[in-house]
Amino acid sequence: MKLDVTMEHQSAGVINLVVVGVVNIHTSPRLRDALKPLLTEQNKEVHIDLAGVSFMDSSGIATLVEGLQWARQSGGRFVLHKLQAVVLDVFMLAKLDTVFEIAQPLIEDKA
Amino acid sequence: MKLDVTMEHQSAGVINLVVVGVVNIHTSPRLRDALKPLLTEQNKEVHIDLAGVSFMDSSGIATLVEGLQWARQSGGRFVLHKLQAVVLDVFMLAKLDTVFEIAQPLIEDKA
Amino acid sequence: MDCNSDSNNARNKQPLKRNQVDQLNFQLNTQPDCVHILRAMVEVMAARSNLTDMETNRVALAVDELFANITCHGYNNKPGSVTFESHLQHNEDGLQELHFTFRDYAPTVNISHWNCGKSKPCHDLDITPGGLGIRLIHSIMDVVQHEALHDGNQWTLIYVCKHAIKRGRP
Amino acid sequence: MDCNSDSNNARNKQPLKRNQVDQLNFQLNTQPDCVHILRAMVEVMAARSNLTDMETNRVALAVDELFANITCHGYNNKPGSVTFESHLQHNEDGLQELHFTFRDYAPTVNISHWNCGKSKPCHDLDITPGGLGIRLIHSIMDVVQHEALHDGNQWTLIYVCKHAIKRGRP
Ligand SMILES: Nc1ncnc2c1ncn2[C@@H]1O[C@H](COP(=O)(O)OP(=O)(O)O)[C@@H](O)[C@H]1O
Ligand SMILES: Nc1ncnc2c1ncn2[C@@H]1O[C@H](COP(=O)(O)OP(=O)(O)O)[C@@H](O)[C@H]1O
Repeated sequence: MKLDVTMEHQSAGVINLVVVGVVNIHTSPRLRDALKPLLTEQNKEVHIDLAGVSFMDSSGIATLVEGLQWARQSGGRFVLHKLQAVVLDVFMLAKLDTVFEIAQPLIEDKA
Repeated sequence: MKLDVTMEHQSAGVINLVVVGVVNIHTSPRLRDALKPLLTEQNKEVHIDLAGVSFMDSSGIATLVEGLQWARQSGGRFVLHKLQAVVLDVFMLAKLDTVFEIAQPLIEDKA
Repeated sequence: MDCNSDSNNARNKQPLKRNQVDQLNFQLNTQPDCVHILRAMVEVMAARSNLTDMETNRVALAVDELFANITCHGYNNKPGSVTFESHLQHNEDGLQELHFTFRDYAPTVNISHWNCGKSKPCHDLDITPGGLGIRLIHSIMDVVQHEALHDGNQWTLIYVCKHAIKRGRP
Repeated sequence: MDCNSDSNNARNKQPLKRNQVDQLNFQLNTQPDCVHILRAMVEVMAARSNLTDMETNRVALAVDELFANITCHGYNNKPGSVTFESHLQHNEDGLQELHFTFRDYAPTVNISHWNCGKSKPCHDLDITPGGLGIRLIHSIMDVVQHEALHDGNQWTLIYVCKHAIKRGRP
């Protein structure tokens, strides 16, 4: 039933958001509340660490799509990291695995 | 829904049983099946690592009581290790926390 | 899911009465794997009542033990019908109570001889498992009720949410 | 619990019919936290059907999405009544099917215009979330049925257990 979202400043303009738990209609508002304030002019890269996420439904994906749209508008990067197999599967079913930037190891190619 | 039980031979006559998951009427038969064959003349110590157990009900405790009875009859040791707070709480509610040998760090005082 | 948008088919033809909102109702059978669903139900009700993790685990344990007894002793490990209901009751004095009711169709039980022994100590030699389930249920729940029906049993467990007491009961 | 002992109150006055044994029935309301209970139910039914972890997750996703739609679009995020039923059907040809049925009392829906687009590709510019839930449900389930009732809707999802096919269907 739990979703924990922790923000880590990586360096100037680079943010890591570590998400742990299940993302569904019950919990996704918490992810949205944590993500929204990060989608600003100041930030250049937002990295989402999904290693601890065991389930995600379309309400979670919709939340992440907002990050993608921010990246396109601002010229920033929005990267998903370390998806569990069942979560990656949902992105593939949604045909969004090629739309998102998905990097399985965490922030190795920082700009 | 899952319970994984893994046996590790520590040294001659000393066995570690690593239990991960929830122990209830659905899963405790699996724990019993793994534990029973270890309660023999040959073994001197059986250590149960419960660090990965997030829930235990009386069917699980009843299974562990069999180990305790074996220890008393055979003069061996039957030790529970690294109980999570909620599981230790159940042993306390059952007033069995002083009846079992409970060692929170794993096998440090091997005979 | 864009749950923020207004839907024009939003009129709810069968609105729930206020007291139905916090109520869950579940028709299950006494197969051991159903304890997982019961646990999820208890977790949801416990979260709605703001119970701590420790309290949630205890309440889940008591519900688990009662279900196990019905499965094992009531239906002798054969699949049987059980209805499970749970609701959160807000009392006038500000206290919250979590109610859990099981209804079974097993032979009626006479519980008068049960040793519910809240105070029964567990001596060194008294480590047989029998009776532990009932003792755990009684040590956790504030009320444990049994009613013999003509075609089965009704079991009610009530947990008084302690944090509400701490926050100051009038 | 000593579940091995014979109990003398073992006669079950209301034995279940064979087809009731694998059936779960759940009266819930459309509060978002109920998805946790639905997931537990799907996990139990999936384990009974020997689904893999990946299949279990997909089936749980489809059930989650349908419940979210009823909550969000059917009842407009207000608490409403939903009955959820699940059973495992053993067909004569040796195939197993997992059936999930939701019954709601929300305004009846006309789904004829829905783009269920199994084949609809998600282009670069087409990343709005709307319609994703329905697409996911259709991409996972073998049968998606909707029936408009006079006082609500009935939704049926059927998942054909693929491993049974692999093991050789006559
Ligand atoms: N639902 C029930 N129907 C019939 N008898 C029951 C039921 N629950 C408990 N009992 C009786 O109470 C006894 C004690 O139960 P419990 O404390 O759970 O221990 P155990 O199940 O290990 O025997 C049981 O052995 C049984 O005789
Ligand atoms: N249970 C329902 N009742 C009424 N309308 C629904 C229902 N489910 C889906 N819809 C309609 O279908 C559309 C697509 O649903 P979906 O694919 O889940 O995407 P989203 O919920 O993000 O809009 C919804 O926007 C809604 O108009």
